[in-house]
Amino acid sequence: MSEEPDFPPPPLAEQERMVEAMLFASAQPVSLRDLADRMPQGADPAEAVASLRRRYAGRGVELARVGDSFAFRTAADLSFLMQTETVETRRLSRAATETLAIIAYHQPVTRAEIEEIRGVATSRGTLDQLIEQGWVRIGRRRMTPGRPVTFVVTEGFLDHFGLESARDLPGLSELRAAGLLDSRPPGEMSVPLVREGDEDDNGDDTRPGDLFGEEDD
Amino acid sequence: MSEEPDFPPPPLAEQERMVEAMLFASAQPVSLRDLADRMPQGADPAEAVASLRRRYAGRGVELARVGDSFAFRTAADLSFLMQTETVETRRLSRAATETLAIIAYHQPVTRAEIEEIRGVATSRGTLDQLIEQGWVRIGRRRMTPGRPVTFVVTEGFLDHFGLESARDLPGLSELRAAGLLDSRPPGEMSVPLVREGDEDDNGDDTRPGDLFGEEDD
Amino acid sequence: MTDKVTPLRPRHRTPPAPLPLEVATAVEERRAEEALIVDVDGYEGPLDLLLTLARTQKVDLMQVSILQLAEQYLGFVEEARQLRIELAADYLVMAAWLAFLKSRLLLPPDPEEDGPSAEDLAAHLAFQLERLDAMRKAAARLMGRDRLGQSRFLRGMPEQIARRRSVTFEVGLIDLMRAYARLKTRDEFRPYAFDRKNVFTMEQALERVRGLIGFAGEWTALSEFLPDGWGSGERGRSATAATFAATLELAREGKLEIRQDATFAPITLRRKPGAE
Repeated sequence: MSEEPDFPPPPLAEQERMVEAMLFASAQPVSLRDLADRMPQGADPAEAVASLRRRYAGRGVELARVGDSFAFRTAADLSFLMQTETVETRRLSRAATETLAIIAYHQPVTRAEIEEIRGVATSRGTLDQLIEQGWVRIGRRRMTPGRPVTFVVTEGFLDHFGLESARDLPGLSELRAAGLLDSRPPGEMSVPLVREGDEDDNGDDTRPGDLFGEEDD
Repeated sequence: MSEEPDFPPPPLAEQERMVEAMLFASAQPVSLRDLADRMPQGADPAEAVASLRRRYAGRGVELARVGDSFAFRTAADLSFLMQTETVETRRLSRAATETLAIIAYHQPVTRAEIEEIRGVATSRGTLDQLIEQGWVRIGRRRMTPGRPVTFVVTEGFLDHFGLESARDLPGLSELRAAGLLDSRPPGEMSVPLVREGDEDDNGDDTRPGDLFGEEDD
Repeated sequence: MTDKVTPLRPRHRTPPAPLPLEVATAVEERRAEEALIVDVDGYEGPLDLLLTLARTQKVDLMQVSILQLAEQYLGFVEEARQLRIELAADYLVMAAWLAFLKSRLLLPPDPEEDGPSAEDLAAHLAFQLERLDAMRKAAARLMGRDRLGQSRFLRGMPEQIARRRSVTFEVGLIDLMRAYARLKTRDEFRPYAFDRKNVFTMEQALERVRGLIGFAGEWTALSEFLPDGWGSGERGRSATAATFAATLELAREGKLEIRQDATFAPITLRRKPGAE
């Protein structure tokens, strides 16, 4: 003998809203049983799901059955909008991050100037990578001997970093004041920056991995 | 001279399906421009979005406007069903929530203005935390002496707090009417503010361009 | 302190936890210095304390008596002093400012005085308190909204939307600014490296000048005493400094005399007449 629920179950339209929200937010397909567990007593997820499926029939998104569970899926005929090419996300190497920062702060800047600030030679690959990424482009040539090429940041750079202009980047004392600049860079505490007798050492920048921008940790 | 499209754009109902599929597929808000980029020539995503919003009004999933972008989000009244999806967010300190509110209501706002309103120096990590959280970004520099950096809130902020735009901040018009958002000239009128150890924070050498070479000669 | 107002009492803050032994001494020293400044427990600075005091007046913030508020604040600070609580500097600066404001509010206005009147200053303080209070309330309202991830949820199974690029790099503005800051401050942390090759020491200079001074019966320019190859650039600076220091030492010993006719004129020296 089952006990009568204290409250009547919500109307079907409301149950449908509940199922819709749960299926939308879930990271996996959800079974009728899981739906029932989360819904108020007396609710009928099977009927709510059936009604929701009819509602989404022919829409841009469809309610698909996956084994015993249900999930929203893009309508098959619209898959061209998704182009499921795999997008790989990688951390930008330290060498590239530093080079990009220097270009942003000092643009237009020549390669020699970048190297002077970083204290190490910049490998071709680092600049190429930034150009390929669409964050850096070649600017005007500098009117100095050798007429070296300069580098500047692009609209795409501003877009990615949420800046309105590169001139809005905070300066050193502002970084320090805002607490964005640790008094000691993290992770460098244990690394002796200069060992005896090699004044030209530039901390751990000189590790080969950095030069080629491959230090992805 | 714009070229005539080879094909007429798909009917509005079909455009609505496309927009529905794309917005459903993305966890992040999608701008009208990004929608248009992926739709056939001549399509009008704005109209399709408007029609879609009406369709989803009152459903378990709603189409929210976030700045210039749109995203599907579950209806807030159904949150009781979502225990499994709840994201444990890092608790913000009182200083951080206050700073966030000041930036949202007074934006674009400089650090000095934030400090004037709070009556204390902004501690390390407060702005940094808000930027890392994706709620605050750097805006244009203020065209006043020292050209200080300003802070503004982001689309991520609007999305998180369920706001269509910064104009929809609760109580904004009342606060403005009460004169509480006026920027009164600080300075001689203000109560004193003690800053910790940044007397050397002088605006002039904070311009990015000035940093170059400054330490090398 | 007025009777109708509930007095707020200053309290000691719990002392900071002891530091582990392995923490660098520099950090320990700095912490120890900071620990001497005891903050007032629970208040985010003087303006916050003032706001709390103002609330005890149980009137709308617009009607708060700034004179009474100044008295409350000064009473609080006085009590802290009696309890031997050392207040942070900004609390004391505020106390001084409020004492000044109080005296100006009580005295008849000085027609000679420029700048904002005492009433203007009081009104501005009231405005600041009201504005801080409004921002507090706005923050609370903001945090109470239907927040993403708490009341509203995004798609649990987002479908990857392809970009043209197949690799996207994960790097934020913070990373960029930190990288730049790291580069620009690297030199601040570099231990001082002593350059022996280009340094002429004072010992070397002393030896050299001692040897040569016997021949300097007439006034001779300091530069004549520099060793060959040390006349210019970094080495020139080092040799000049060392040689000058050496001549000072020898002058002190009574071996030579130094003369400079005018500011920036060449420094000349000669053997002290009578010295061997």
